[in-house]
Amino acid sequence: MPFIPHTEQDIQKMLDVIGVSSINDLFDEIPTHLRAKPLTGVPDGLGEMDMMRLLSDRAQQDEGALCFIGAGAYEHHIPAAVWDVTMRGEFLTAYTPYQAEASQGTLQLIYEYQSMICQLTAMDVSNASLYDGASGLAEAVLMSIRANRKSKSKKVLFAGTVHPLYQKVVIDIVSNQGIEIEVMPINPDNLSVDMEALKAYAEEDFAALVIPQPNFFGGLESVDELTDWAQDKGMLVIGLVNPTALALFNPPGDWGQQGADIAVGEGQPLGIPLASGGPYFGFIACKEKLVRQMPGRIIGRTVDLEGKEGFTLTLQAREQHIRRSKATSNICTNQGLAVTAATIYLTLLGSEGLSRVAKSSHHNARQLLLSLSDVDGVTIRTNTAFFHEFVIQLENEKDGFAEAVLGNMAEQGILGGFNLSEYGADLKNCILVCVTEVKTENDLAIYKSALIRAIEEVTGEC
Amino acid sequence: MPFIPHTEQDIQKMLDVIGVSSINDLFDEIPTHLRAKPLTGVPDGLGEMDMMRLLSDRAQQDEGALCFIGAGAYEHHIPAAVWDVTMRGEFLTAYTPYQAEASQGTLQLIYEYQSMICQLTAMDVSNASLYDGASGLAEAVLMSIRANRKSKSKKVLFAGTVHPLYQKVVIDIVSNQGIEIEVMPINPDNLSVDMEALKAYAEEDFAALVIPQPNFFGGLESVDELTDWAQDKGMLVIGLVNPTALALFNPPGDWGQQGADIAVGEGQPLGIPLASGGPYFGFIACKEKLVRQMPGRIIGRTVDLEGKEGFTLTLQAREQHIRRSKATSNICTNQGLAVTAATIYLTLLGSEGLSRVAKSSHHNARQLLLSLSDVDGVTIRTNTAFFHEFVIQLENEKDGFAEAVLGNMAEQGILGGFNLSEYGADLKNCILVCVTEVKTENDLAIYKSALIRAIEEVTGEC
Amino acid sequence: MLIFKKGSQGRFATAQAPKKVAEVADLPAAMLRKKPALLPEVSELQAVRHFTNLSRRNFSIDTQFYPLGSCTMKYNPKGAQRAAALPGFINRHPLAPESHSQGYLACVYDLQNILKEVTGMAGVSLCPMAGAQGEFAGVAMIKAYHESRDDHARTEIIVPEAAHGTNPATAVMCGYKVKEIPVLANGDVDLAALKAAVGPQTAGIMMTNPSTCGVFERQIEEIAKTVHDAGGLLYYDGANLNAILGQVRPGDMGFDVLHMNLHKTFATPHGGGGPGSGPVAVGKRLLPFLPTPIAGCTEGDSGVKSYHWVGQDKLPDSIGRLSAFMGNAGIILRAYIYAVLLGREGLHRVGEFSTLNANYMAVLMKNAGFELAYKDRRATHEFIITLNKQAKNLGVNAMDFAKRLLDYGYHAPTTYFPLLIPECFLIEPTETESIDELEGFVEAMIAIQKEAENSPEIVKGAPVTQPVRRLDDVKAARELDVSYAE
Amino acid sequence: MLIFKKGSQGRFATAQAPKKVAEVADLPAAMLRKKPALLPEVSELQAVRHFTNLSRRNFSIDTQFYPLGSCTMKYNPKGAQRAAALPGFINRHPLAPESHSQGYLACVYDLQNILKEVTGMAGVSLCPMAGAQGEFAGVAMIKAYHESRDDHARTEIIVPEAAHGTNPATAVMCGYKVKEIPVLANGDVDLAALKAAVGPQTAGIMMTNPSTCGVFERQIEEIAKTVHDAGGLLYYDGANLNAILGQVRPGDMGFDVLHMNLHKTFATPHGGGGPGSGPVAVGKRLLPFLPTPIAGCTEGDSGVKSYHWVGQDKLPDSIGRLSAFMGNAGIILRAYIYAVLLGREGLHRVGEFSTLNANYMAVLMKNAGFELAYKDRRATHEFIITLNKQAKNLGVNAMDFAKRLLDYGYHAPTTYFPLLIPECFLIEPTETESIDELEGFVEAMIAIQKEAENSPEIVKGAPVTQPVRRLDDVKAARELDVSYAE
Ligand SMILES: Cc1ncc(COP(=O)(O)O)c(C=O)c1O
Ligand SMILES: Cc1ncc(COP(=O)(O)O)c(C=O)c1O
Repeated sequence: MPFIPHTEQDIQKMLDVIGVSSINDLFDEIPTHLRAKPLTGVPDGLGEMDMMRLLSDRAQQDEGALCFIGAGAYEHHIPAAVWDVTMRGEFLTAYTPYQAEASQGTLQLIYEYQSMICQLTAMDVSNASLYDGASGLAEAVLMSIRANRKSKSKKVLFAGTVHPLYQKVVIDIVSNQGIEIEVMPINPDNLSVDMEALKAYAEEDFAALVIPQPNFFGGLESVDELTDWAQDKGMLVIGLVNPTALALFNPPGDWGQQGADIAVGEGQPLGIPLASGGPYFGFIACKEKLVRQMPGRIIGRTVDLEGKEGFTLTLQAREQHIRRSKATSNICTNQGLAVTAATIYLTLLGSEGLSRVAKSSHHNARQLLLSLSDVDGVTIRTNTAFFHEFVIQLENEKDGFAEAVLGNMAEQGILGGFNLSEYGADLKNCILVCVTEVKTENDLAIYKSALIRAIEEVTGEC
Repeated sequence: MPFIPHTEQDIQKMLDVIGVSSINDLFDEIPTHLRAKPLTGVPDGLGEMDMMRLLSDRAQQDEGALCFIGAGAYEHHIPAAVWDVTMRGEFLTAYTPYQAEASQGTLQLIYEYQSMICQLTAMDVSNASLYDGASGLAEAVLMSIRANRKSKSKKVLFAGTVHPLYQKVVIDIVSNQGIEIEVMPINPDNLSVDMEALKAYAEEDFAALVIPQPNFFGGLESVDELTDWAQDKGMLVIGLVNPTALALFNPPGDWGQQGADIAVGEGQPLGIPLASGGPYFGFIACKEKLVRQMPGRIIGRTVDLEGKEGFTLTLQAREQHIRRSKATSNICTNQGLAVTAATIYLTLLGSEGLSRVAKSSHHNARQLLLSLSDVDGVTIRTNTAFFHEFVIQLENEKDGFAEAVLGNMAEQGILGGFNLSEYGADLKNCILVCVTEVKTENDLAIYKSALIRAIEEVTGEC
Repeated sequence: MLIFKKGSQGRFATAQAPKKVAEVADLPAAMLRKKPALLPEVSELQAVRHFTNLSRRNFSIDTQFYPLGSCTMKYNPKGAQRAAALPGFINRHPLAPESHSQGYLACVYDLQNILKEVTGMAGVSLCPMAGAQGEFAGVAMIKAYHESRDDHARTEIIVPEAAHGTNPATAVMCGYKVKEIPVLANGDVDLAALKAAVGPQTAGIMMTNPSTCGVFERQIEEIAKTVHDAGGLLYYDGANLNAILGQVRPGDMGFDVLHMNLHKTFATPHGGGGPGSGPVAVGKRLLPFLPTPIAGCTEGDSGVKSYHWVGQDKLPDSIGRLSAFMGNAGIILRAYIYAVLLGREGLHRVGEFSTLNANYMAVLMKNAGFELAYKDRRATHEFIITLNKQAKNLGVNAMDFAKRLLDYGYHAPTTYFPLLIPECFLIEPTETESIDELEGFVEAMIAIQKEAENSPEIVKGAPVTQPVRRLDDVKAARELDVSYAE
Repeated sequence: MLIFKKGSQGRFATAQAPKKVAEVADLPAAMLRKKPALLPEVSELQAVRHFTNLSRRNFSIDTQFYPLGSCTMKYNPKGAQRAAALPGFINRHPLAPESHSQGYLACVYDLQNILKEVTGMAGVSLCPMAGAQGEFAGVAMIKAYHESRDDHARTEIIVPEAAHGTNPATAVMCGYKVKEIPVLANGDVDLAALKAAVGPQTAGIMMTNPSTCGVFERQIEEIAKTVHDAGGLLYYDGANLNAILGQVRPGDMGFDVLHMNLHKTFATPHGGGGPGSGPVAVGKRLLPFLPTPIAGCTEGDSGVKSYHWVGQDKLPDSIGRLSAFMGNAGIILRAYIYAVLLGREGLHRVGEFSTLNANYMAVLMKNAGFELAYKDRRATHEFIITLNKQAKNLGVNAMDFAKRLLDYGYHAPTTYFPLLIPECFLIEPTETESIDELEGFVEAMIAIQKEAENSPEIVKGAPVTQPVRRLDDVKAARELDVSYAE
């Protein structure tokens, strides 16, 4: 019996001790008519070798394309040591560190992780992780509503340049509690927050403002101005940030006069593979005064009864297992292993290393942007400072042109970017293109020629 | 400085303490004219990312073929757990277990390995490994010369069906000590030891006889008869065996009346990847009475000063670090990590599991053999019981025909087997084909059609 | 020692970052970070050594028996890990076109079907990223269902008092009030109390069966009828699904919606606190509300299957999206692979042998004089003992026993949960543990009992073999230190 | 506990073997095994837990400072491991045709060239599978060289008394007699003794420089001249190459042949006792004798490189083949990757920083009152202290210090080698260790010294923190138990 160590003798001995004659008898409290039939819908088990063959065949189908899609998930070089160490059985197969003395490894690691997140964001307190960036933003929104004692509003204001999928996740989650999200317009000229439009919200009460940096289009927002504006109006400020970019750009804790109140984001760029979208992890950090509104686990440093340094779950009175219906969130299991990887990633790179990754990503993205500027039929829409993503627009105005071009490129083995056509009238046939440090000059040249060929071929077909 | 942790301050502090002004000063005992110039022949260093790109490109060039070559290296399913555990830093980055108390993991594991090898071979004592099967056979030959007190001969008799590369390695190693190898003829009718030819050696004195099981051609030898014959003549018997086959066939310890004296072989089939030929490991085991002639490390079980079970290097008085020029061998570093993998492999499979691997390999090989029997232009040369390799002969008598056919198959993505043409007049255009449990029915069908196509195309070209 | 203290500013020993510093002069200086983040600055060796040694300060399944009740700490096959890490899976961008996602989609689709079959439900979505998010999705669907019927009066979710904390917390996250109902001394729900509690305000009930008391809720059909009759729906917390895999199905018991913890029942590793995955399965009524995306499949004329995503465009009443992309994709893969390895027979055996192991341990414990919380009940895949007498008579409580077990090389069971049993251990051995481990654990408990009787200070002073002795939790909360600063 | 005791015959819990038992009725029954081998019968969990826990009973570079002299226990970059395990490398059959081996061959070819450059030699073969086999290949080439000149009188290899045991053992394996010559009190070879020893019977000398005494042999040129004048050749044992990487090259010192330990100087992991790799490099005279196969390269018209094997057919005087295939191919790959990561500058730094670390430690030790074996000499990448006084005056010997170091979390240096220094430690920190580790080690030594003075029984009773206390080696040898039997 694969994975089940019982021999016939073991089973017999156990049944004898229990005093039943068959395993089936152990289910005698279940009404007989409820007992399940054989699960005919489930296929026969496979040995490991046959399983590997099946899965290898499947994995191979998805392999090999050169990917220029970003849009919230970014391909970076992951040092070999990251997962070599992360996958050690003691990290991989431990539970949440409930028994602190037997979990000091995980606990200290999370404390170190929290410290690194605080350093990156210039905040005081980080939790041990949330599920991902998008659901993390929902938690930040809920947190801001609980935390903002000055405001009675159940509304939160969003820059329109927040990732549209994040907007959707937040709405789908928080609307169950009657919380509303108001989305500000985008300035089509620079694909950033329309600063002129701020006035329109002068009279309204919001619990918080969400500012993305960089924004969904890769561009940098005027975070200082926005932060000051919002805090002046009594809102909390939630900075939605890319952790790699934090090595290069001002961190949320330094935005405006007082700094943002909460920083949240997707941790995937820190050593987590693309892997179809998960497991990633959401990081969240805040100013000290908000700590009691923080969702999820927090690890604290303390001492043992001999005065020796040790680490333990703390402020558990915020959590579901203690507070039940009064908890700050229902989150229990979080993304521990991804956090382990990210902590090792940050340690291996250090501050200078991470900043090189950021710079190199920006540099490569800019090279591609520059090289595409002379391509017929392509307009570069990005015209502000940006990180490692930018927007191009295909000038052909046919519906679905961008989709067809991307499809053509995919057939050439290039995933050419994220199609923005759905995300606003002004974004028809726009493509969000991402380049990181992993791309070579040759990769960029391939992109360009694939794009040119695709535009020609698709134009020809139409 | 990659991998070097020194900061400028560290360096300065260290130089100050040492009392020199530069690192260069530390080399002041080296005559200046001997100091090396910059190593211009070595390229600039690469970051890990660039290195991975270079190596991935290279690895990809060698990837993807369906391999039916065996000839001493065999593709088997390697359970994921084998290398997951083997690659743990504590196994991977430990040295030879000189400090026993801080190396109990490796030591106990090797003790368990030795036990498993003894079980598989039906012998009393195993060492901790030799480099590989071929050099292991050379050690077995040297050992037999030392051990055979009855014989004064410096000659060892080899079945002609011993792997030709093994024969070469043995000769190249042992001839430095003036030891001679005499090779018996092969019976061309059944590609086994020519039992008639034994008589020719009746009068000669040999220290030992080497019997392969299965032999180089995949066939089974009459090991009982050969063992009795040799031991009657005062020779020691060295069984050269495939460890997977040991789960299925009589082990050397049970050959003939008294059993072989030494068992030796290539351990690669036990969970070690093909990996261009290494690292593999040689296993060697013997009867108790020969233990003091055993080369290499041996681990013994003992107790500590509190009576607790523990493991340690033992019988070190055979080894170079104690006995220097009087040692049984010069071997020092062996193949510890491969042994670790093999031990875990054998544990995961167990006796029944290993026997299934053997049976399934044989079964698959036989299916291919049967299916090729109706291919035009192909004669099946194997006509005795065999394990998982067999010999086919291409009937076209042109020089280099087999090579051309194999080349054609390789272009089709099939490595069709090992060309035997060089290894005896009778083997012209013969191919040694290997099939193990990893091949599916579909793989076998692909082989057959690739072979048919290759024969057609090559015949057409000639 | 903290990694920060091993660091040394100015050290730059990494081979992992780009070798060259790229030019970024085009970026406005005002936006650039002024003070670098104080990350550790160490060499690869220092990093590897630090974190390798940290890992050695953990208990884990790969190193210890870990009978943590409600958590299903079973073995996580290494093959699942290996296959899920194949380059085609690991490098696939979540927004890659379907043309470049057929392999992954096929796995998602197949797992959806396996989970439907296993639970006896009509539809599955794999989106939720852990059990709690699965609960959220489930209760949000219940809410969407009532609202779709314009039934706005239902403001309350009923939860038995033994329920896991995530249940009430989830109800609140969905905008519901929580009504707790008592559990009887025999472990079953107080049916009378339930009957009194239901009404037009009842949106539904959240429960698990077997319950967190480690017994099978025998009145499940009557409970279902009661709640359904009141117009409410039944939510099944699938944390305990391991107990009944192949034995009885939530769908057949009358549940309308449930989540599963793939990181429990489907053997994906817990990673020291996640990631998990909490797929939801629903009956027909709730099908339109499933969270998206879901994998769909069409079979071409030639029988070739082609897979696609079903998003909110095709499922307009969906409660929507729970993550930026598609949940914990890699965990979903691992669970699928586990199901492939076990197959029909194997999944069936899970329920059998997890139950056999728990019952055997329960009887051994009872025979050794420990008090079972539900002596007259059959154990399921887990069972509860109470150390109330030891706490009262010897001054050695469940916490002390738990800590002392660490010294014996066993992870402690879940302690002080469920809350209604004083000084309790919730013990779940799982099916992958051998009889030797079970007996070893019971022997350790017996030894500790002796120590508690003869030299209680040993037990109260435990652990002594771990990297630290007992920690000062009060100090941790009062003098909050949650981030290192130089 | 032994894995065999965890096993239980009749258990068959593997998912790793083929599910079906294949038919083998065609095989003659008489040839089939009757009694199955008694292998452990355990589940995957039991296997993983057992071996994971065994691993935790090891010291290793990834977990501890491991200053084992002569062994160069430096950090093994994980990237090398990762790249060497790429499917294209791991699945390549050793006998695959050259058309399917270009990637691997390119790596082999490049490494040959790098090693040539680093050593200053004319040719390289990567065949030998460890240092000792490299020595064998080297001395066999010396022998082949003399024989090729019909110089059959040369029957002796000279070895300084401080030499590693493999040197004399190797000479004997090549059919030579060994003549040991003394080493002076300053660590240099006794030149007069050497001059007296050489003659027409001298095949060559085997030595390393820096020597195993941790000092640079200053008379190397005169030694070379002496041996060469006598018609002998110079063999360089490259175990200590780390010290001089980029600083001085064996070829420039006058050596004719050498081996390298890639598992030392080129950072391939030691694996608890191998696998290693011991390439040989030779000067012009010995080129025809290199062991095969070697990688060759031809450049096509278009500049495209194509690689091929050079076997004995093309190198007829080769001493031949040392392994069935091509040595420890995977180790060769790892070493190549290490060289790629370090590059010219990096390799140069190896010699620098390994020497800096050793000298720093040596001075710290000396300042702390420990006795350096060669006080007036510069340390190389390693150095020797002698604990002779401690042994005499306090009854605490080098073995005791070594065992006590384990309790302090440091692996002991090499003890009692070289044999000519009594009660010695040969200490090699390597370049990848930080100043903190070096200082920590010295502090531990100082602490142990205090213990030795004040409570010597603590040191003599060490270790106490390891899985076992000191082991009974005598019993191990006398009551030989090297294989488990039921
Ligand atoms: C009964 C029960 N319900 C729900 C959960 C929550 O699951 P998760 O931790 O995956 O969010 C748990 C896990 O601890 C549980 O035991
Ligand atoms: C000086 C010296 N020479 C030779 C060797 C032998 O090398 P290997 O163990 O790789 O055979 C060693 C390794 O211990 C050594 O230190």
